[in-house]
Amino acid sequence: MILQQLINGLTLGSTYALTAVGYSMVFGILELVNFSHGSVYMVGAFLTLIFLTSLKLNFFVSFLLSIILTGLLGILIDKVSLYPLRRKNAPKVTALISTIGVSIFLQNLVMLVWGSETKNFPLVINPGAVELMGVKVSFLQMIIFSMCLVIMIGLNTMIQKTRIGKAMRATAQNAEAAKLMGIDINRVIMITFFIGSALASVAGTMVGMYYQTIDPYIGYMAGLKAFAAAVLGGIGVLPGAIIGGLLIGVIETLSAAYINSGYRDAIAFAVLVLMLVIKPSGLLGKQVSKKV
Amino acid sequence: MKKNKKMVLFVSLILAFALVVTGCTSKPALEEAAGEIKIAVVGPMTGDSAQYGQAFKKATELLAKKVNEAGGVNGKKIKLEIVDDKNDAKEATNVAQKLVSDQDVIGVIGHFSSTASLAASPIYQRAGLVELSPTSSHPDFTSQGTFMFRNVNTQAIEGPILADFAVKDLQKKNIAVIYINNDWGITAKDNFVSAAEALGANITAVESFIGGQTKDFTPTITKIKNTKPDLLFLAAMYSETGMIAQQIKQLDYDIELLGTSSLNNQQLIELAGPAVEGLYLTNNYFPEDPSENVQGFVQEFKEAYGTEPDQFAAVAYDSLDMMISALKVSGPDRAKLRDALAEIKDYPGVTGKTTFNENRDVLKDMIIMQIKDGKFTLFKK
Amino acid sequence: MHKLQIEGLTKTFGGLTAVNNVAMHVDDNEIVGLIGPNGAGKTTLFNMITGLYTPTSGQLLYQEKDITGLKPDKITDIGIARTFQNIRLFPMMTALENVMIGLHTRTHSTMFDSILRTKRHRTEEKNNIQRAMEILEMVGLESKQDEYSKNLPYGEQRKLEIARAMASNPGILLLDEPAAGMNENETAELTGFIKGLKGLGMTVLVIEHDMRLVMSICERIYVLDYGSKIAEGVPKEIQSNPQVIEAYLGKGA
Amino acid sequence: MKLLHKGIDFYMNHKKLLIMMLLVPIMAVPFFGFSPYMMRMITLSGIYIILALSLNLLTGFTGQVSLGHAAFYGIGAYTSALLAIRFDLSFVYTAIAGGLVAGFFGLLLGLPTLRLNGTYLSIVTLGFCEITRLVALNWMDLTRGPMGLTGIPLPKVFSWVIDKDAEFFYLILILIILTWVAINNLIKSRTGRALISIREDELAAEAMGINILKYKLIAFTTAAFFAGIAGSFYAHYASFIDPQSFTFDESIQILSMVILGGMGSNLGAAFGAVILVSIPEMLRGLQEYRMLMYGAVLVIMMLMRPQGLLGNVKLGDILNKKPVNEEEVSQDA
Repeated sequence: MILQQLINGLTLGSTYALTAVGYSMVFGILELVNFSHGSVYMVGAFLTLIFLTSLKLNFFVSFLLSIILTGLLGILIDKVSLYPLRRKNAPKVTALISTIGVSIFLQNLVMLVWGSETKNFPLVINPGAVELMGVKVSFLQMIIFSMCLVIMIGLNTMIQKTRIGKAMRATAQNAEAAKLMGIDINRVIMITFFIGSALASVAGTMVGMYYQTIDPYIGYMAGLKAFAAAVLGGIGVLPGAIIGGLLIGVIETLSAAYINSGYRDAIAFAVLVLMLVIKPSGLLGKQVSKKV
Repeated sequence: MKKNKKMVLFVSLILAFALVVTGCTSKPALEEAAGEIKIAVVGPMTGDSAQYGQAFKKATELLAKKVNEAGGVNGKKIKLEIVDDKNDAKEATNVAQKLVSDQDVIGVIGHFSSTASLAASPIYQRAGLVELSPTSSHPDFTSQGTFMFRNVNTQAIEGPILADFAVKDLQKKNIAVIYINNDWGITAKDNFVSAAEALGANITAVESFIGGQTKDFTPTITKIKNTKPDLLFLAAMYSETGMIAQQIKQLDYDIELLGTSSLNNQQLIELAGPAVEGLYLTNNYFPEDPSENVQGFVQEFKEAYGTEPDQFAAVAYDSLDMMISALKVSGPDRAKLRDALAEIKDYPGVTGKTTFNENRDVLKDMIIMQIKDGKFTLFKK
Repeated sequence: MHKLQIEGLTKTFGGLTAVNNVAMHVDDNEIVGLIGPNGAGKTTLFNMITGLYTPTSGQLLYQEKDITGLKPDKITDIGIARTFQNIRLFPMMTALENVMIGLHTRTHSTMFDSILRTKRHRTEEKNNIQRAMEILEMVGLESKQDEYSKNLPYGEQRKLEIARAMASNPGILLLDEPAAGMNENETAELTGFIKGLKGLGMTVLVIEHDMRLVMSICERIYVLDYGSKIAEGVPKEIQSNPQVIEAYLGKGA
Repeated sequence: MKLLHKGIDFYMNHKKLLIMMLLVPIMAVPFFGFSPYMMRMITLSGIYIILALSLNLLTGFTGQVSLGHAAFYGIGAYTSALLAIRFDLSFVYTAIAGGLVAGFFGLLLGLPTLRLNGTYLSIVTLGFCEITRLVALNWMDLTRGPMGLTGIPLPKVFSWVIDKDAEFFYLILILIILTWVAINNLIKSRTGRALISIREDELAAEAMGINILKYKLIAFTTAAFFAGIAGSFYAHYASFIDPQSFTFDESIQILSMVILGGMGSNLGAAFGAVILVSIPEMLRGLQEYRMLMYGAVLVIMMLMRPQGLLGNVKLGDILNKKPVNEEEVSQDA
């Protein structure tokens, strides 16, 4: 059973990781705890579903449309609720509350438009499974897992190698200096939000497909867990988000399997707290030395 | 100075906003003179249980419209006040306080969950206002006071019926249980488990999950699979049941499922399709029931909203209808309404014949249904 | 006996040695300068003396007591106070409150005293305000007591930071580039002010780039380059030391 | 204009007297003939004023952003509910016990904070909040889990049983005044200055001889203590508590009150509490559109006054005596 549970845990973990990567990236650039990310993830899943079922579009077309629209939604959220605060140099907690407002708004908007009941998410990719040593691994699980890796490697390459990636890193390190060096900060932030939100749509769609159900509240816990995963791995460090996500998924699954299913989230959070106490900047995060 | 202006603007905006909103909500009070009877319908209109509150709303608005078009109750129109409690105990108590303060409110249909109903009950009881919950099945609810009624079988009734069916009819000896960790789920599980054990069944595993939070059931299912049961009893709402069934299928696990009347919703089949094929459940409302009142209700509901009414809509419809028939006897008086309601006998509702016993509980006949070929079908009367 | 004695002090960051085996001392009521090109390790040395960095090796003695590795707040308590190269005042606190923070280690009322407004709290608070005002007067900021420190002009912020450090009644005062960003008049005023501190019996260790200021106030000077001490002596000696000149002007000058 | 200047000077000079005078109409609230519903909303606002004041000490003054304040509120509520149900203790004792137990957990949560900053601290407090709720949900023997604790007795102050709206009002008013005076006294003292200096510049504060760990622990413990007392009052007042009342959302709600009111302003925190309790109630008529509006209002409020209603504003500043430059109002929390 332990092997099967590990596979369960790794799959759950990769759904967290998928969400956490986008989260971590936005944080890395803006140092902003974006509580609307969970809701954006939910909207992404809904958009794919709506294109797929109501407009009867092809899955890949729906998926692509959802990615683009969700990305644009990310930009819109930034323009409406965060940009004005940045301009006024407002304290960061203000932005945090603002994103919470956006999150509540989006959740209820989706509920009003599409209803609050849980919806079926059709299985478009044939869910075959292989059996290895008595353990079932479905292809969907493998797709989700490899998707995580591909996105992580892709993003990392982009951030390390491309021009916009370099601009992102410069902005992350010192926005003022980056501005002086002629980097268009607002463009960088816009692209960051676009990519982060587009990734949320990818995550939402994949997770929706895996569980075959979505509802307007899936973003709440997913957002919290992604936040936890990103922080555990060292926020802003993309491979960290993957490791953090997988770790939380496995811990949660094993606690449900061997300790108590009621305490699964509590144990996951307890491990998170403990790890942060031992390593305050997350698993892969760099210890920032005091600047004097 | 510019800043001051902004501050003034801000404060006045809030004030204006407050005025508009309070203005909106207090308007109905002005129309009171027209001779209306105000009944409040309370449930989760927002939040993760909003679909149930929306079912309450749709069904009761449908009935109120019908009654008013037919001339109302003793010449007085029914005026519904739909109120949101987010299915939250604290909000529920706020709502209750608000409703008891409004002397025009004669009766309350609600709340949805036992938690909310229980939290609000002391306030209704103190004020002497009827709280008729269509769905709160926690055994303690009606013992909170003489103004608490329910229109649903308690789990003390449903649990043994289910256990009896599982052990005697299905001949299952090894049963696993998954329950939602709320007051309803716990009582449902407890009643089922003790009745099943008394009948000699072996409970192989009892696992809980947190509603609205747990989305991944694979560890629980894998764990249960290992205990080798031949039946899985689910004390859950239909949405989570759908998810559980899907994940069971995904793990390539084959097990028979049994659930409570909370699963009686077309949505379950839309949600999980083949994964819930063969699932057994108890029920007291069956949209395909050929009887006149059921078909009438289903037709009206379909015409108004385009969907088939579910269990929650049906039971809310019955609850309001019972309150209205009591109002015909009592007139718009809170205390008299209570007495008239308690007198109701053999009321022919869409959810079956209903009588309040001395504890203001109901005992409704239960049937067993099974999902077959993507449809709810009668299995055993 | 030296007031502050440093022996073999070394600090490495990763593979980089920021301060390398430095020995120096400061005597009572002395003004000592610490100079060197940018990146020579002067501020790192200050950070080790004040406990912000733990030395990789070496020893720090204050009045013959070993203070190596103590926490910054402990070290301030013992009697070493400092200012920062890039002013670190408390921006949303008034000038008076900033100075009163400096008095923290010299006062003792507890949170219960504050909540219950005990006699200890009231007398101490009264004395505190009086003492803080005296210190503000010393630096000529008494009229700015209620200004948020972030609203003060640059020069006054520098002064306020010195006042805050002085408030802790330090046995030795560490000033990190106090004249940075000041114009000539302000620098001259500052020079006079630091000289005045000696008259009050204070001991000062100062990092400064303004040579005129250093040469006119310091009795002895230490020179660091690439983390190592390359010279020490009275101003005259330092001015003519070829190694120092080379460090500042580069080889071949 | 001149008159206004004079008015403000008058206010500054007679602040205490004026506040006392303001207390008179507040004391008379139960005689205004408000409906029981209004009285309930007023009393609930009172509970949130205490919660916001206590979180303001931690977040507004000490600069430690906590997403877990509801946990202390819940711990206080459960502690006193259990003591009252099982041992029938007077409110005086259950409230103090609730405060102390919550304070103890505040101390525990405060311990890791020396090493953690910003986001990392926030996620630890968030985790703490979730763990507390899940323990309350699962520890059936102690808390009855999701069934909640019912039949919590009315508060007794020694032999006087509080059961009328007016009495509840005066009880919460007394608690607010005690909290306010205590926190205000604490802020305007050696300890309070140390706390604020940590918010302003932790490193400089340490260099000025402030023991960071000690003062952060003071802030965490004190904030938790008062939140526990608020929870204690809530338990007796509502007579029913369940884990659902102390979720992460509740923490966010309290934090929003502090931010909306303006961090580091006690009056602001109180305003924030009243506004955010009232808005969802005023919006109740909107039914399913209610939370949609609430989300929008939250965003609009932040955009219009990022520094909060009374944040960084001293009344004397209002008449551009000392203009506060908006561009400069940046202090990272």
